[in-house]
Amino acid sequence: MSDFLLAAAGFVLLMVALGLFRILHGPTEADRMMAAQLLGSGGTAALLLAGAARIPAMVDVALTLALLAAFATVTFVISGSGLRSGDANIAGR
Amino acid sequence: MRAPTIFGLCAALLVGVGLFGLIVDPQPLRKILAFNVIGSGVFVLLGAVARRGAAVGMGGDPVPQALLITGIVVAFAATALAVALLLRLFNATGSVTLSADALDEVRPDDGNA
Amino acid sequence: MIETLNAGVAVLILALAIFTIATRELFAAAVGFIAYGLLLTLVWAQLHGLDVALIEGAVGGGLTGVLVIGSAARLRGTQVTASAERLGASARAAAAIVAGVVAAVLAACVLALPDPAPTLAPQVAANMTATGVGNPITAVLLAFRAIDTLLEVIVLIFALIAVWSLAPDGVWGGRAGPRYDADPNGILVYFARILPPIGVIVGIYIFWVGADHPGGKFQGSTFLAAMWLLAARAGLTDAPPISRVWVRIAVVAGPVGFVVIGLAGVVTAGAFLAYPAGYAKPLILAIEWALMPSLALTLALLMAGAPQRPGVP
Amino acid sequence: MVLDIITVFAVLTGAFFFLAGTVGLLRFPDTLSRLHALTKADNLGLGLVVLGLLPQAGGVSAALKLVCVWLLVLLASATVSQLIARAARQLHPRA
Amino acid sequence: MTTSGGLLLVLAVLVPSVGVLAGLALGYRNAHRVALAILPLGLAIAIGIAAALLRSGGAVVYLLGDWVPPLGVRLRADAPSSIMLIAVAVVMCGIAVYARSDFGMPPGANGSREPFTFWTMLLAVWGSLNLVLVSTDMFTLYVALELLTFAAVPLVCLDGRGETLRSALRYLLFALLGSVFYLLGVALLYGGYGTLDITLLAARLRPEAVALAAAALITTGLLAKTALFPLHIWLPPAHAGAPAAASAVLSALVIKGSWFLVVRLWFDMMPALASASAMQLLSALGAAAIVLGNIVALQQVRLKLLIAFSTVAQIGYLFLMFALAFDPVSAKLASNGALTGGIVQAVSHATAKAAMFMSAGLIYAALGHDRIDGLRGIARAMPVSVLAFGLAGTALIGFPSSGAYLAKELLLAASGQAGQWWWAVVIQSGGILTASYVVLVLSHTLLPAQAPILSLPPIPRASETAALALALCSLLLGPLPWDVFLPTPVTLSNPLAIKTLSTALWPVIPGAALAILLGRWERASPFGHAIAMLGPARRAGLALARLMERADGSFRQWSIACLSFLVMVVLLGCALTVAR
Repeated sequence: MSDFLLAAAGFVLLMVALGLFRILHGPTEADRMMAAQLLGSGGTAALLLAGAARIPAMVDVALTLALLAAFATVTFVISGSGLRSGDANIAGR
Repeated sequence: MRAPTIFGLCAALLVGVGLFGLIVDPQPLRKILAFNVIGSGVFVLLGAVARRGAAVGMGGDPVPQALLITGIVVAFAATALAVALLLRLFNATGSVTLSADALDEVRPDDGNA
Repeated sequence: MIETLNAGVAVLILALAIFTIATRELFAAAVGFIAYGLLLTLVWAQLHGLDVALIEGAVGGGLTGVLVIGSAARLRGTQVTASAERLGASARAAAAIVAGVVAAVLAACVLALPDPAPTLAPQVAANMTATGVGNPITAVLLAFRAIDTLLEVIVLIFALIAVWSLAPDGVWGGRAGPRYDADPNGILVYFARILPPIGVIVGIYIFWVGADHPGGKFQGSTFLAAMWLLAARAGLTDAPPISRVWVRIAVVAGPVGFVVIGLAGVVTAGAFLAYPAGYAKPLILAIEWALMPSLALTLALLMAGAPQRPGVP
Repeated sequence: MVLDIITVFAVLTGAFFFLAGTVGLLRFPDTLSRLHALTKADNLGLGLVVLGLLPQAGGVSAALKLVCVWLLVLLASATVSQLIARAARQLHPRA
Repeated sequence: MTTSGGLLLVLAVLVPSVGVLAGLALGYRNAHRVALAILPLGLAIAIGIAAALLRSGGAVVYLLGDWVPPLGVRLRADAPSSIMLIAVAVVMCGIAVYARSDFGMPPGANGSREPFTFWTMLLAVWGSLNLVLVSTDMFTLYVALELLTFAAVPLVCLDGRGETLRSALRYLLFALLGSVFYLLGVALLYGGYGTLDITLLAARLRPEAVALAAAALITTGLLAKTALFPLHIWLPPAHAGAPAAASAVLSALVIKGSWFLVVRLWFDMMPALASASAMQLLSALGAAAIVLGNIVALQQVRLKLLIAFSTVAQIGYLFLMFALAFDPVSAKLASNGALTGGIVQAVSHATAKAAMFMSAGLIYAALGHDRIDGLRGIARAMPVSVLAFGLAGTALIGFPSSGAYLAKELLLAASGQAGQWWWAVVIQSGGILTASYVVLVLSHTLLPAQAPILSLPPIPRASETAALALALCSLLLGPLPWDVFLPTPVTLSNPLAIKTLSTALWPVIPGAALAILLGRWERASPFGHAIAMLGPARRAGLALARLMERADGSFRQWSIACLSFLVMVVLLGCALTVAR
């Protein structure tokens, strides 16, 4: 069973990797903003598959990853939108 | 190859990649990123060392793992300070270049040369 | 099977690092870096360092990433001037060669590390009962090497004073960063209302289990800081002016409590940072409780940056 | 044994959804449809993976935490994808 | 085991750090008062540690939390650290007295940014330096180095001008590169030997790949933080741009932290890893720093930059001992007279350089500038400040009663003993070069003013006195009973005997000649015509100086500095490995 889960983890990770480089490649910033979201779902899945059955505390790590991925995406959107939309809400020097 | 060896080698390469970025990229924020890549390389190396020390039912030597927690927080403090400094520099001067040298501003001709 | 997975994670991490360094655009580099930081948790998981995985995800991927992406947005215009200073091909080649040599030497060192590896794990295990905690890393951080933890908190405070000292003179004592306007109907505000409660619960949970399982004050306080930051970015709350007394008292309260407990050890247990027999666990928990709020506030204020606006509008 | 079969089946289905999501990311021509592929497929994939791991989790509380992870990701991606979509329109009206 | 007086080591670190916390909590106006209350306390603790050291005979040790290394962390003060503790405390007190006029508390409930930052960071530097001096744990030392850097950076950009912010950022980034390499070395050491304690490591280290690589990484990282040539990219602008009191802290004290660590690690932890070629390399860099730093100093237009480049050169002096302390018979570093010479030189430089920056600061405050060609007539207008500068300069050149003289004698004796005459040449020419810029500055101040200096703002007496006191300190270090603490295999003859004076002061004459040959002189000065007559010699001298300046300029570019950093790592690694 553990070999099967590891293989599944490897497969999901491969999918994440392929998707990640597609996203990072752009061309638009909105594409790049998806990176953290991809890791939030795919990275979490890989982490759970690789470890949850062996090490119970791995779920806590997955929880962290999921939460922070959401947090990072929000930051992407705020910073990324600020790039063009007149800097109104992030000016304030 | 065992996990510590794989990630130890990965750590060495991360340090190399980060160093290259630190040298060649003129944008200070990219240097800060590169510094963080080097730093995480060092941390992964220490993590590999910790994993090698697994014994008595512990998945790794807890001493280097504890050092890592301290090290990561210290690296964060360094990054926060560097970013704050960079933003202040940008606000004060409108540029972020590190290369302009304050020493070169006064260079009058030597009367006797 | 596990070897293949490990090699895959290592290759992915390296590829992301190279992307972060090599990509032309600042924003792309910052996004790549955050993905890199988040994926490092996988490395730590594979290396059986769950405490480290938690802190790396939270601090390395989360807080550092937000700092970088926020400043990347503000420094966007500087990319052109910066690329004018690009190095020539020969200098880049030299850099690549030297960096490569250093990496090769390191790799050789990794392969030359002794087998069996020296370890302090047995010593930690033998002495853990004296501390009463179940997580060996907590035992190291708050008993055997408690000085490192004390210094680490002090590092954060020094860095905070250093960041504050970057305030322009006119707004000294004021509030950090720009003021973000709340859009009452926006999805962002909605999100910033529901995520923080979850994040705070997770943070406190991670803190709570830290004495006996992976987790602890640093990991937990990072969550609190991140959630505060989210609320601030959505305009729901604002950074406090640094001239407020409560802010400064709250920042130093934790470390001062730590020092007091440490000094009490001189009287009660014969050494600075020693705990009298039988009281080790309650004292360690007391230190964690004292540090948690101070750490969360310090991290949040570090993220917020130097004062940029007067405290009183 | 039955539990193991459930695990294998659920995880395999989950992996398939991740494959579908990635194919969508690679093949779809514009940002919004890529976003669509990512959020729909990957969240389903994660859900199935979590479902498959439930029988392997050590106890009820561990299983509950697993479900919490999925719910959290679901909640986050529902809101976040809206944010990204809005940003995409704002930044690149024609993309 | 913990020895009597061990708790003082904890207090040496804790008292200034708690001072920072108190200053932060009590608020802006009180930071100043807290600092002034901590200063005498800190000095008393430093003296107490020295007394405990004399009583114990060995070293003062404290086990934190009563845990024994390798599990726990141990604090330890031996003779060099105890001497440095006292030196740091004395210089801190001097700087604090000096700074009261600059950073006194202005009215207003909030106080202002600069004084608050200055006083808290002054204590922060102190606490972290003390930690560097007494810790024996490689990782605690890493944290200590980071503390020191974070405390020093705000001092660099205290006034918030763009160019000082830029110097601060450069400093921070380069120092971070240094510390990350240090940490890399520490990781390798732990991986190879399973402990972080210096004493335990000393017993376990073998000259094998992991240890040698770690030694190269750690040493180079520390050199970057110390700003030894060619890694001095950050030092001149950072030290010259800060307010005078901050410059004094940075130049006199902060760089000594990482320097001390190089000394501590090589002499106490890895003396057996040393190789003749690696030690020659370290000292050769020191020699290069002396030549380049001094000659570029002579070319400076501004007094503070001149002093900053003089620091670059003086750092070079601090590394000459490595070649001389290497014992080829046992293939180890020996803690002999050369080490004493290095420590004395460090104390001497700390006091003299603080005094120099302080008097330069007074001059700047009075004139509103610090251009060297605008200093004419200053000797009459502000005699005490110029006297302080002059005495500090005399001490650096090596007047027979000064610490620098003792250091020079010790190093010369060691080079005679080792049969390495070339270091004697470097030491002597270093004296000449130092003399040249001291002569250059003093002769400008002594020249009659072109226009009468009408109204100088009042010069704060306490500040002048502090500068003078530190200069005198440096000048009178020689006769102190060093041999109580450290091996001192030379006897100083009567400092006022004609023979001693003449041997000690002869560098002034070639120094003056060099100053005339290489210095910047305006045509209108009384020497203008004489200088013009020197013709070809002067042109050759200036061409040499230009060359040095250009070399300095390119070494201080970011990419070249980083490249030389990495090349240094590799070179040092090779020197440690190959010639074994």
